[in-house]
Amino acid sequence: MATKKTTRSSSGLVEKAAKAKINSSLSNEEKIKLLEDMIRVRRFEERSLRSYQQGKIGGFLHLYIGQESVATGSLSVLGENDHFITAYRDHAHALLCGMGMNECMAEMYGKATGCSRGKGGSMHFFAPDKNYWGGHGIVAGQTPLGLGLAYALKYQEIDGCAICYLGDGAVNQGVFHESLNIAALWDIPVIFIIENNGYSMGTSEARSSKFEDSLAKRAEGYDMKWESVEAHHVYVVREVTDRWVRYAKENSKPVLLEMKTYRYRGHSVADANSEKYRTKEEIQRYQETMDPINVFRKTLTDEGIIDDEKVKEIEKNAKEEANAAAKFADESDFPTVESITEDVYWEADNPDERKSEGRLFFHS
Amino acid sequence: MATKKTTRSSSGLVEKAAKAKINSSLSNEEKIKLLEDMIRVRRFEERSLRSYQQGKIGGFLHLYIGQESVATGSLSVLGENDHFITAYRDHAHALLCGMGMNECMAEMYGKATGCSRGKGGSMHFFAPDKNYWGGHGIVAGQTPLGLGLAYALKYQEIDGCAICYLGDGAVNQGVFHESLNIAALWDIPVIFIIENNGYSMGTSEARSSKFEDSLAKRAEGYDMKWESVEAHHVYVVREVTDRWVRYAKENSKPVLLEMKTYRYRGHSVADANSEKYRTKEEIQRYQETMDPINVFRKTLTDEGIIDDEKVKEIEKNAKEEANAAAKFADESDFPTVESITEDVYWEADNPDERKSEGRLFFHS
Amino acid sequence: MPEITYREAIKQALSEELERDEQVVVMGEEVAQYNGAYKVTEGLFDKFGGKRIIDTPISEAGFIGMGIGASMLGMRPVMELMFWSFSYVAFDQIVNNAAMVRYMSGGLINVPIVIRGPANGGTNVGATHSHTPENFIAYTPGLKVVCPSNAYDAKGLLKSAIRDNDPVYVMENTLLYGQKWEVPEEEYLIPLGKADVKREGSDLTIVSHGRSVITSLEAAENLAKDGIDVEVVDLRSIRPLDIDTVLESVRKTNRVLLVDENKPFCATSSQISHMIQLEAFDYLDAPIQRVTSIDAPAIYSDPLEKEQLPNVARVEKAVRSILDQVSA
Amino acid sequence: MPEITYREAIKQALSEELERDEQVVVMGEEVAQYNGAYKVTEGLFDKFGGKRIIDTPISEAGFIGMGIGASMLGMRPVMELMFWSFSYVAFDQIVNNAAMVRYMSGGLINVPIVIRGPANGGTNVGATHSHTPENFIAYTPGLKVVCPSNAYDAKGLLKSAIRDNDPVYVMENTLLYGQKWEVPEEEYLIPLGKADVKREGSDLTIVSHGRSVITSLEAAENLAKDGIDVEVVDLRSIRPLDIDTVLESVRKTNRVLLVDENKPFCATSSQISHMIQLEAFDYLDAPIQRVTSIDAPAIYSDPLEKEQLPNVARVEKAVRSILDQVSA
Ligand SMILES: Cc1ncc(C[n+]2csc(CCOP(=O)(O)OP(=O)(O)O)c2C)c(N)n1
Ligand SMILES: Cc1ncc(C[n+]2csc(CCOP(=O)(O)OP(=O)(O)O)c2C)c(N)n1
Ligand SMILES: [Mg+2]
Ligand SMILES: [Mg+2]
Repeated sequence: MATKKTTRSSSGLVEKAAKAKINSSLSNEEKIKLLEDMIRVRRFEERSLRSYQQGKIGGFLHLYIGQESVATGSLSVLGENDHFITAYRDHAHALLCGMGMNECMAEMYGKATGCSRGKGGSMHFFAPDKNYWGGHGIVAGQTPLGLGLAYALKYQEIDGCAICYLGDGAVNQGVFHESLNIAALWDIPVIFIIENNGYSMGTSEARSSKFEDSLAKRAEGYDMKWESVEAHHVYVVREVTDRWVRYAKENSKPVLLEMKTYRYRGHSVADANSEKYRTKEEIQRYQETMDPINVFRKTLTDEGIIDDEKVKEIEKNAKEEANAAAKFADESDFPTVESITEDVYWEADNPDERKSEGRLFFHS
Repeated sequence: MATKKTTRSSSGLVEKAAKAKINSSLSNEEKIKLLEDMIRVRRFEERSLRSYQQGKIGGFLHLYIGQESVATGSLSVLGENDHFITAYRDHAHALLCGMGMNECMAEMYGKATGCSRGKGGSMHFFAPDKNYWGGHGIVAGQTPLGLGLAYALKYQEIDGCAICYLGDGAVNQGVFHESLNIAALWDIPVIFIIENNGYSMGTSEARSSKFEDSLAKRAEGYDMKWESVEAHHVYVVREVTDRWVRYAKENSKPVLLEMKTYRYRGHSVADANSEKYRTKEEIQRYQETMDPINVFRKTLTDEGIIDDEKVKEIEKNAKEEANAAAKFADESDFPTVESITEDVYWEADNPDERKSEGRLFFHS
Repeated sequence: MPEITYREAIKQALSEELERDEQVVVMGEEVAQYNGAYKVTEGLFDKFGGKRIIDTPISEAGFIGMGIGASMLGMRPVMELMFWSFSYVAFDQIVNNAAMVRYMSGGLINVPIVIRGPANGGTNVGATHSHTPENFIAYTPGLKVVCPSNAYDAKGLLKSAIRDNDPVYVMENTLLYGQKWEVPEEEYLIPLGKADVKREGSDLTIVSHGRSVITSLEAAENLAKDGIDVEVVDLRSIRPLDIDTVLESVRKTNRVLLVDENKPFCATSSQISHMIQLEAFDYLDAPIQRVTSIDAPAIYSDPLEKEQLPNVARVEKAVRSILDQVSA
Repeated sequence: MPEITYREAIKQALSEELERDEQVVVMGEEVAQYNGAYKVTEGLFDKFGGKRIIDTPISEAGFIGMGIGASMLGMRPVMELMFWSFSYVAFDQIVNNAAMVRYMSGGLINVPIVIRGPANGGTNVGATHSHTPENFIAYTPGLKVVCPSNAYDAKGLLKSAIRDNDPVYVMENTLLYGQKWEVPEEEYLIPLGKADVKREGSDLTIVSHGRSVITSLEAAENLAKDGIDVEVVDLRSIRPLDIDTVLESVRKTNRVLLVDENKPFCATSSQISHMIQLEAFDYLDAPIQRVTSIDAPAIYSDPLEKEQLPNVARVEKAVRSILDQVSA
């Protein structure tokens, strides 16, 4: 039987999570680092928003603001053989795995110094060397890729797993279901995390998905385990993720997790309607009671680990780092016209090792 | 809460089904007609198999032999506003809705007199005038179409529903899940019937699908009702289908049914391996104890409605009809070369009503 | 005549057809309560209500397949793809079911569905969101596809598309949504399959469609200052195709440039090129040249994407090079 | 040299590469225990076991996406599509993920996946099962696609495809699986992107790929009896494309017929035609003509499908008509 554990209230949950070894064994520095991580992500995104408004960044800009505990908590428990992949709302995951603000900001500016050399933009950050496989723009398109990462780990007999993040709207793409069935059928250690922020663009969860209890319960149709949690507290996210990562690796099994969260901003910056499909009060309520940064700051203050001064310092550093990144991006060069046709074929980029012949590219 | 009703044993079930009004109210003639229907379908298919072996029929030939109770029972309870659609294993559905053996056989012979003018072949029978929308070759490709039929009925405020048949392998196509979610979300009166014959080509259910209890239980992920039954007795199929058709129409709701059945032949006639992935005994066991025709013949004999003579007569008529159809098909003409480009565009076929200009077709 | 935006023109077409025919519904992601990701359907939900204007889950294969099924029963669903790039998750429905059900049923069924949405680069949304699949669609017998280059055409073509009894796919352009053109107040239709000579000229024929027509016209104006007189033919509809208007122009100018936002290989313009050389071989003074998107996935970086797409400078240069070649 | 079937040649290629490289796996519907719907993988499951040869559920988007993900981590999955027609349910994975992940990551990732299976008409399986999407694939920068016309090429090209660091899609042909050709016993590779002059001639160049090459060669033999000397160039690989070999032939014969199983609009041959007129304009004595599939969904009826596809009679007729035109 599949585990059914829907935890809608968070009282008691946080205390329990705090006591779990994964959290109780944290040093003070490590705890502060978690707070710092979330603050860095938020300040980075706020800075990118300003750049967007200044016309320095084009295309889409999907902000993660409000959701920071999910990526921060879940990525913080991964080991060196664990890999991950997400959708287009991908800045947090990038910074958290160790990508620099410079290369991320420059990417959004479309500069040659960007992490994808100006070719991917906001939705397409990658750092394979840090086990981060993007950054994907097609809703749920990343889900079979995440499955494939975990499949390869299992095939290569590496003691790792893959986390694949997706949105609450993404669960209704067929390819996700195909991936769930394959994962369950073949015992693949992939952890699908639905970052449920309540909306897919302007459509509330209730208007896009029919389900019973939780979206994650769809896992039962595949005899797969699942859990759903309120995810605004980084301890809770860590505890849940850690437990299921160990489960996935020890048993070589997939799992489907729902992390209930919230985004403050519009779907993307172009979404001027973000208060049309929900009330100002709804946003405020979350901000006031469940803001991941405030909540964790309070925890650390209560634990006596941090004081206002320390937070101020973190805030200041994060802002300065983000401003410096914007400056770096601004001062970087755009890619060359020649580079348009680079990074298309591995072979064309490695002419010495090219084995094929004939034309790879076509002119008019 | 979704209904959970998995009935794996058939003892008692048949008696219960027999007593249900939908069956108890049948006249003797109507009961005999059901048996006759199944016999006609089988003899037709056996004849088509011979034609295939004679090289008169090409391409694929997916036989329904062993599964007759499912289409016969379920289609027999539909009303004039109910529509249906299925996959490529579509001969039974065609004959049962009133298509003639001649046009069906001729279609498989690729003749101009075929129901699709020789353009569709075995997998693509259609009779929109009989509410039959095909006959579709891409696995699960028909599932959103079936949803669309039901959607249109609801939109047009017609008191009808749609049945969409699919195989046990088809449940792992993403589009089916997308269709389930939409059906449940929008309360669309569509009845998905999984004709579970245990195999998708050479792959057993257990090797292609991960599930708990029943494939149909995946409906619960969409808060949708479902039921699973042993479907070799036509009374059972009628009782179950009738009950859920009424439910779908009265409540404007979808439902997912699993009908457990069995195919005797290979996946298609080209499947020479059909005893490689299952034992001869497995096939024999089904044939001996659950053959839809034998089982129902026994029921009608026990009910005193039918005797051997009557069955002989039915068999004889069915065989003669099938032979006549083969003769008709054989003697019919192939389509003309010009007809290759007919039936592509409605406009090209109705030149007097054409409103567009320019070339619709291209030559080399 | 009032000037209205391309967006407004499409909305008017939808609104008029919704009013005219009860079987028309508008369906897609965010088209109703959110008023459309690009606001093309703004106000329609308020005006026609939730039965006619319907928000869908992010299930393109599911809802487009549903629309196809509904159209078989006589409905005329107008499906919005937020981007035509998302057609790839519904490709089987779009190609196999919409295009082939009529054929495989020997003509018993027709599928009066419209699928519309933007298909273009130029907005820095990256490779996965910048596909222009009109060549894939036009390849497929059973389908029709139009690419309106301006508000007037967009309205007239979309209205014809909705009344058409075959599947018609309309490829719009996000960069045009906010631009204005004169559009008459009284009702009008533009038949599918009728090209439009957007500018007359005698030195060279540009054949184009979609926003590339605007680019071509701008280049033509610049070239006119140097006394180069370019004719610009807007295909408007790719299938059906008004090749006769193209050939007539080529027979007059004897030189051809095709301007096409597709990538080069097997582009729409590859086909036009083949047809011109086949049917007007003796009229050609120089090889048929093309300006297409540079052959790589769509780059994100703004100034580079502008280079990658057909632009005025590249069109001008190509025209000059053809004329030089001929005079040389 | 031993004669082996096209099927056997592919199997040998798979087997050799499975042995050579642990990261190679073969995956698809019915490829393992059932030995393959067309028996191409027969015996591989027994030889390599269930870790290397894997049966999948009927979830093309899911398992192909999975293969792409696995290839990013260094595996070399060889995915079988039972028919290339089923690529349409996985089209987004095939185009957006396989082709564009490298680009969007600025070259950090490569996707050494192979997708193979039959793509052809001619077996009376109807419109939905007879797609030949090499033009769609070749359109897409980031992808490579080959269409072997015989056993020798099939083996050498598939082995190269598996070792290639980019996604390579191999389009086979069910009508060739049972046919035999000479194939050496020792190992060999054929580089992608190298056309092959399958028959030399001086009067006219036929450019073709896949089974149409066989059709063309047969037509050429018939024409030779009438003293018509046709050169047949087999493209083998559509992308990369060896256009130089084509141009060289055209410069020699000055007349071109393209024989292509694609439907006509935006076919592979549309592109070849454009390139020839662009790069060998002055060498052409007559317009470039084509023999393609007749422009309709694939018909089921056997004798009609034979008419619909390029066949020997249609190729002969086209060659004669071009030569008549030139001499007239
Ligand atoms: C296949 C596809 N359809 C539609 C879109 C457009 N789109 C981008 S994001 C989005 C909403 C997704 O919502 P959700 O999955 O909840 O993720 P969130 O944005 O909330 O993180 C939509 C409709 C897309 N990118 N891909
Ligand atoms: C998308 C797609 N993939 C693969 C196939 C090939 N194929 C045809 S039928 C079939 C098996 C389907 O099995 P099931 O759904 O159980 O139906 P059954 O044949 O048992 O009636 C397969 C793999 C196809 N037609 N379409
Ligand atoms: Mg969301
Ligand atoms: Mg089955």
